[in-house]
Amino acid sequence: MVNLSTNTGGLTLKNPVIAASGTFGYGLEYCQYMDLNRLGGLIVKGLSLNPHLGNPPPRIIETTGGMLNSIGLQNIGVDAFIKEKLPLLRQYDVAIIVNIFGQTVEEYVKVARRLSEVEGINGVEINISCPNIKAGGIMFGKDPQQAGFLTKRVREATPLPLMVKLTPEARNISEVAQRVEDSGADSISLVNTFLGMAIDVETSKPLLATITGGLSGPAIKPIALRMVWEVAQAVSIPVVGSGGIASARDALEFIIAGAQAVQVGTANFINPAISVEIIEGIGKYLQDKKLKGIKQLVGSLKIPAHEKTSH
Amino acid sequence: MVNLSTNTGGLTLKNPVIAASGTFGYGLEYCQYMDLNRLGGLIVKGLSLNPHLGNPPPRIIETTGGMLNSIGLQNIGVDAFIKEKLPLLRQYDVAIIVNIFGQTVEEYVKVARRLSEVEGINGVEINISCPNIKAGGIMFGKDPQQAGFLTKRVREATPLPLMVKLTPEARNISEVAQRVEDSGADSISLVNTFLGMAIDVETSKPLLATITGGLSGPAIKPIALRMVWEVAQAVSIPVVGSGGIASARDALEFIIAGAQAVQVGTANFINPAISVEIIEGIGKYLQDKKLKGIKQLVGSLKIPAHEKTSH
Amino acid sequence: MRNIHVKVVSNQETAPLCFRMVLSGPFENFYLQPGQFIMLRIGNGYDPLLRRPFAAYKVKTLKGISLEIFYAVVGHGTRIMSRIRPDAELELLGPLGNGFRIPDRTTGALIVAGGMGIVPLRALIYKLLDTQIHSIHLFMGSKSASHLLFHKEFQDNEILLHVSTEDGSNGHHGLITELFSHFLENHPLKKDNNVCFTCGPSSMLQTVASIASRYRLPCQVSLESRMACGIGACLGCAVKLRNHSCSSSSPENYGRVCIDGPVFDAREVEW
Amino acid sequence: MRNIHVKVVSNQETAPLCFRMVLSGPFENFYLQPGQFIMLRIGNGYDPLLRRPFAAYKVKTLKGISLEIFYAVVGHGTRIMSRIRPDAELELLGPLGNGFRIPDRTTGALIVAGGMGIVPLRALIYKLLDTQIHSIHLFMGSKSASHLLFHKEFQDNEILLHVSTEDGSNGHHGLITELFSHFLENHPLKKDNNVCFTCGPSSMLQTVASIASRYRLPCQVSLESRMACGIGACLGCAVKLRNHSCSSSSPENYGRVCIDGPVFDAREVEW
Ligand SMILES: Cc1cc2nc3c(=O)[nH]c(=O)nc-3n(C[C@H](O)[C@H](O)[C@H](O)COP(=O)(O)OP(=O)(O)OC[C@H]3O[C@@H](n4cnc5c(N)ncnc54)[C@H](O)[C@@H]3O)c2cc1C
Ligand SMILES: Cc1cc2nc3c(=O)[nH]c(=O)nc-3n(C[C@H](O)[C@H](O)[C@H](O)COP(=O)(O)OP(=O)(O)OC[C@H]3O[C@@H](n4cnc5c(N)ncnc54)[C@H](O)[C@@H]3O)c2cc1C
Ligand SMILES: Cc1cc2nc3c(=O)[nH]c(=O)nc-3n(C[C@H](O)[C@H](O)[C@H](O)COP(=O)(O)O)c2cc1C
Ligand SMILES: Cc1cc2nc3c(=O)[nH]c(=O)nc-3n(C[C@H](O)[C@H](O)[C@H](O)COP(=O)(O)O)c2cc1C
Ligand code: FES
Ligand code: FES
Repeated sequence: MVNLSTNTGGLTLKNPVIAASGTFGYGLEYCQYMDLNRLGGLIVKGLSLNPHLGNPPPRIIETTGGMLNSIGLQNIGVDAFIKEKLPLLRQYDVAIIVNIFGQTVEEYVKVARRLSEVEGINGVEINISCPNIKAGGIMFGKDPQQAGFLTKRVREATPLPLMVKLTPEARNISEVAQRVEDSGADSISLVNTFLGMAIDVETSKPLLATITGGLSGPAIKPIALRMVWEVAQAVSIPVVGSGGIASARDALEFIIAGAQAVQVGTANFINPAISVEIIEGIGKYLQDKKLKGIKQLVGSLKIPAHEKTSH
Repeated sequence: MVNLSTNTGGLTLKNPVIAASGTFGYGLEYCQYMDLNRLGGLIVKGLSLNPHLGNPPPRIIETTGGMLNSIGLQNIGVDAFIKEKLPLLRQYDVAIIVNIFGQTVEEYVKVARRLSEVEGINGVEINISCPNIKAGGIMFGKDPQQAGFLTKRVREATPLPLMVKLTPEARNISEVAQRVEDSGADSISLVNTFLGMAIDVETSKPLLATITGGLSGPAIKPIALRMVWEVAQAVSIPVVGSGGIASARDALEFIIAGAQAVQVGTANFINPAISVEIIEGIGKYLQDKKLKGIKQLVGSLKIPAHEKTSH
Repeated sequence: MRNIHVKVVSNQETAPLCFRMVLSGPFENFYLQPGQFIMLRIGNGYDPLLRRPFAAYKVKTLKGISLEIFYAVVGHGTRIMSRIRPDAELELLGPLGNGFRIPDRTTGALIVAGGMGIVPLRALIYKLLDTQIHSIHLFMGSKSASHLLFHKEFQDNEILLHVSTEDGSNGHHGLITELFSHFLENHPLKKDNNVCFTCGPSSMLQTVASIASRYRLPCQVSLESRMACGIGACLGCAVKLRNHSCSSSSPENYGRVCIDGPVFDAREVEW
Repeated sequence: MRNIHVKVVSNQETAPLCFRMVLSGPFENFYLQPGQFIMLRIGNGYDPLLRRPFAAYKVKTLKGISLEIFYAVVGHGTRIMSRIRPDAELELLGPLGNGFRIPDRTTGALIVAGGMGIVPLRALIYKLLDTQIHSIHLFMGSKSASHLLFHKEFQDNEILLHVSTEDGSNGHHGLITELFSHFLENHPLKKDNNVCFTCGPSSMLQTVASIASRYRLPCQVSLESRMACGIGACLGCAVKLRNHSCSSSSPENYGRVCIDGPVFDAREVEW
């Protein structure tokens, strides 16, 4: 048997496939379509201190190979999550990671602290990369200094394994990653969505009520993969790759580029059981290649000789 | 009859559709498949002072809704172009724009000067955005100051209408655009390709010999459109939009977002006559909407009321 | 609620740009209530990327139980769908959402359908007839006579048909809401036991809802929204609802068309 | 060289993961030389995005002239292609590239085909036979017996067939290049008038080219490369060639497989 387990900084996962925040609801939405126990981990929808209304519709639009969303982090708030969702979710044998955001550093800190007080949460993912809210979110993720400061404060507030989710809109994503590492993060996840837009030419109006939204899905995979490769070289804490992963091959590309684990987002909408198929595909690949485990694969990209010399 | 003509800073085009550099060869490659006279304009493959060998193969790989390329600006050099290609190209009634690049500012200046000495060239596009060469190219496009300096020097070297092509990898594309405007550019084109990569999981090798390459095609359209919208608001010279345009609707989105004209790139590979179909589609749209010309459409995006107040 | 593999039996244009697609698959224990829907994956690649929502209807054929959908070609996804050939294999998620509810003691139904909105309402009509509710007024509007779906089928039935077309090629020349409003004005109803059911373009639904409320007629609207997941996870299909709960400070909140709907009580919706 | 609309007549698996697709369309004045190719747009959407290159062959059917292609399912595009149903409409660009050249006074041909490489060589064989060149040795290698295309067809012909399979299920157990090399060793040829034509995996082509050069046998290789445009515009299909021109300072340059090839003189290629 191949060993699919992996470690993302203080958190051991039974396999490297994690359902991405915002694309998997509170997890429970999917339990009719797949076995949650199969997942390496599951990241719930971004939570804030208080319930969040989200943005006006229309909130999504399909683009070629991808989709734009401007959900705006609608959520029931950290307390309702702990009361209503967590007890049900805890019954599954899966790492539960909570994605958090705030409009201020203080709000992030409070949510992280609140989550640390309860049983059954295996990790926190700090979202400093949502392009769909006006205050907070991506503001912290674009600037290395702010990202570092926020990470540090949340680090002080919680002993839970801390993953920090970066935005591809950062001016220099490797620099942000390094600052986040230095500030005490246990792992780094990337990428969140790219800022995009679409227009209805019949009405000359934007197709999203908020004009712009976040682009996700297979369309962004080549850029996401390149960024993961770069960041994996820039930091020494584990990197969790995401952006357009929709098959075992996609996941393997990220792992070979240096990711210890991957997040599957938009692909859950295309096929609610895709994560399980990806896990099985990775297992089969390791078996075919006669590899003992994921670790042998992480960062195993073979650089052509002519490129090695010129870099 | 609707009037499709438009102006891109010192250059009047009979319609707003321009074939993008590097996707249309030296123009002549397409003359069996379409009537070059129909095009608004045509930008030839990036030219340098001396012939350029380009990168080793494999140079292209398809991704979802897009493609990565690492051609590396292979070209016959400005002199061979003037001698062998221009005389043939000049016989068509189409604006001929020459895309130029160099490894140094001096090289850009020399190529621009050389092109100004001959008849039949209607404009120059400065490529400060190619991700596929190690020196020059994108180096100049990422930094506002360098972009401005280069533009200024080329501006001094040629009286030809000057279009500067920006990279989406710029840390702040609107800032680069403003600097380029201040330095004397007649128009700005964007976007060039995004840096991406792909891995062959069977061999653990990159699928491009240069590891990374430029992502183009419909996949990038939402991001490109958002950038064109932003830049069009930031500058007052004409903006030429590109990135994933493959239909009249796509082109119209860019025009509504603020582009005076558009460039069609990767779509030429999908259908060599796509530009003509786009021109016809734009004409039909204007007719259906009872609009007299392109100008009424440029930048006509209707911003929702709630977004106007909060910006 | 499952993800199942189905096969295209046929896919033909029945009205201009309106197609009927018949699917075969393991539909034995597939119970669809009128108003519920399915999400269909169109093709095997990534274009279109997301599944598309459609009302579906179970039909018995010689070969067993099939699923029938009727769809209009309105954009990129449905255009590609219209080119699918028999024997193609697709993936189908469903049944999804909450359908129409027929309250106990309902004796009559007023049904208002605009364009493709007739599709889920057709299933409702048969259910009403099955439940021995025979006083059914169907108000059916479309662009033109050729776009009137199931028109013949309904004429042969015992339901009372009111037709309008925007171009006047059949029935009332104008909007179906005009006919509906006019009817209510002239035919006082025993309101308590009548229910209004409606599906169609959003502007029509809004008008129907306000007419129904004027006559204190309970009204169920089937809403549409762009969807990504169809199962309540993405929050993409949000619709503004009036907030009845006291726990929240805001006077409104967002419901999910896919799982809280697509059928809503018209009074819940913040138009 | 045109972009034409064609219709799928049939699309069936003839060997494991190898399909034969027949296309109908305006092929009257469509002249394809052996070795030339077409670019086929697979589907109407953007997945796959780019056209795929295939060798094609004109066949006469009851309904007129059709085009026949044989393709192996090797990746995303060909997988989607294998699911296309009859009657689907596709777009086709062609004929493209430079095919095999039969030099004047050729009297014999040594043809080495690896896997799907047989497809363009089959057309060449018929052309050779038409040109009254009857001394044809065909060396045909594949993974296994079930992957040997046109095997029966060639057996019925007057050509001399040499077969190898990697699993030994038919003919020589091993690589076709072994058989080819062994044959040349034992059968001295009148080299001047023999030509070697080869198509298959790149490593095989390289071996064939070096064997041919050892025996001073003129050799034409049909290369493969990923293509975007197929018409010489994108420079994506580059292959390294030896530079014969003196104008350039570099000892090598890049040729375009699509328009400078796909058939090259083996000596031109910088392997
Ligand atoms: C619960 C539900 C049931 C439906 N049942 C049917 C049905 O039985 N028959 C039928 O023809 N259609 C039905 N629809 C609408 C159908 O899903 C859309 O027409 C289809 O998804 C459009 O896909 P497209 O790619 O062709 O359009 P796009 O190119 O995505 O858009 C084209 C146009 O269609 C509109 N549109 C796109 N998606 C939706 C959507 N989900 N809902 C409403 N409008 C949309 C857009 O606003 C745009 O104007 C239903 C929708 C819902 C939500
Ligand atoms: C001139 C020419 C003629 C050809 N004729 C035939 C033919 O008659 N029958 C046939 O089965 N195939 C033929 N091919 C190869 C065929 O084009 C590829 O197998 C096909 O494009 C793969 O598409 P895909 O999306 O399934 O593969 P991808 O998913 O894109 O790739 C899968 C695998 O196929 C390889 N591959 C992809 N594209 C090409 C390519 N253009 N050339 C070579 N290898 C490629 C990749 O390296 C990879 O290993 C020809 C290629 C060329 C250049
Ligand atoms: C509808 C939607 C909602 C999302 N919500 C969140 C969120 O609440 N928090 C977060 O960190 N990321 C959120 N994301 C981003 C995803 O988690 C993921 O990082 C991104 O979509 C890229 O991966 P993908 O291409 O696999 O979807 C959301 C994405 C989508 C499509
Ligand atoms: C194969 C290829 C070669 C290109 N070569 C050049 C070039 O020489 N100079 C340049 O400025 N842009 C070049 N580009 C970028 C295109 O002109 C265009 O800006 C980009 O592809 C985005 O547009 P698209 O999505 O419509 O292709 C090239 C793009 C491709 C795909
Ligand atoms: S479509 Fe995803 S929540 Fe409704
Ligand atoms: S495929 Fe574009 S140049 Fe050959």
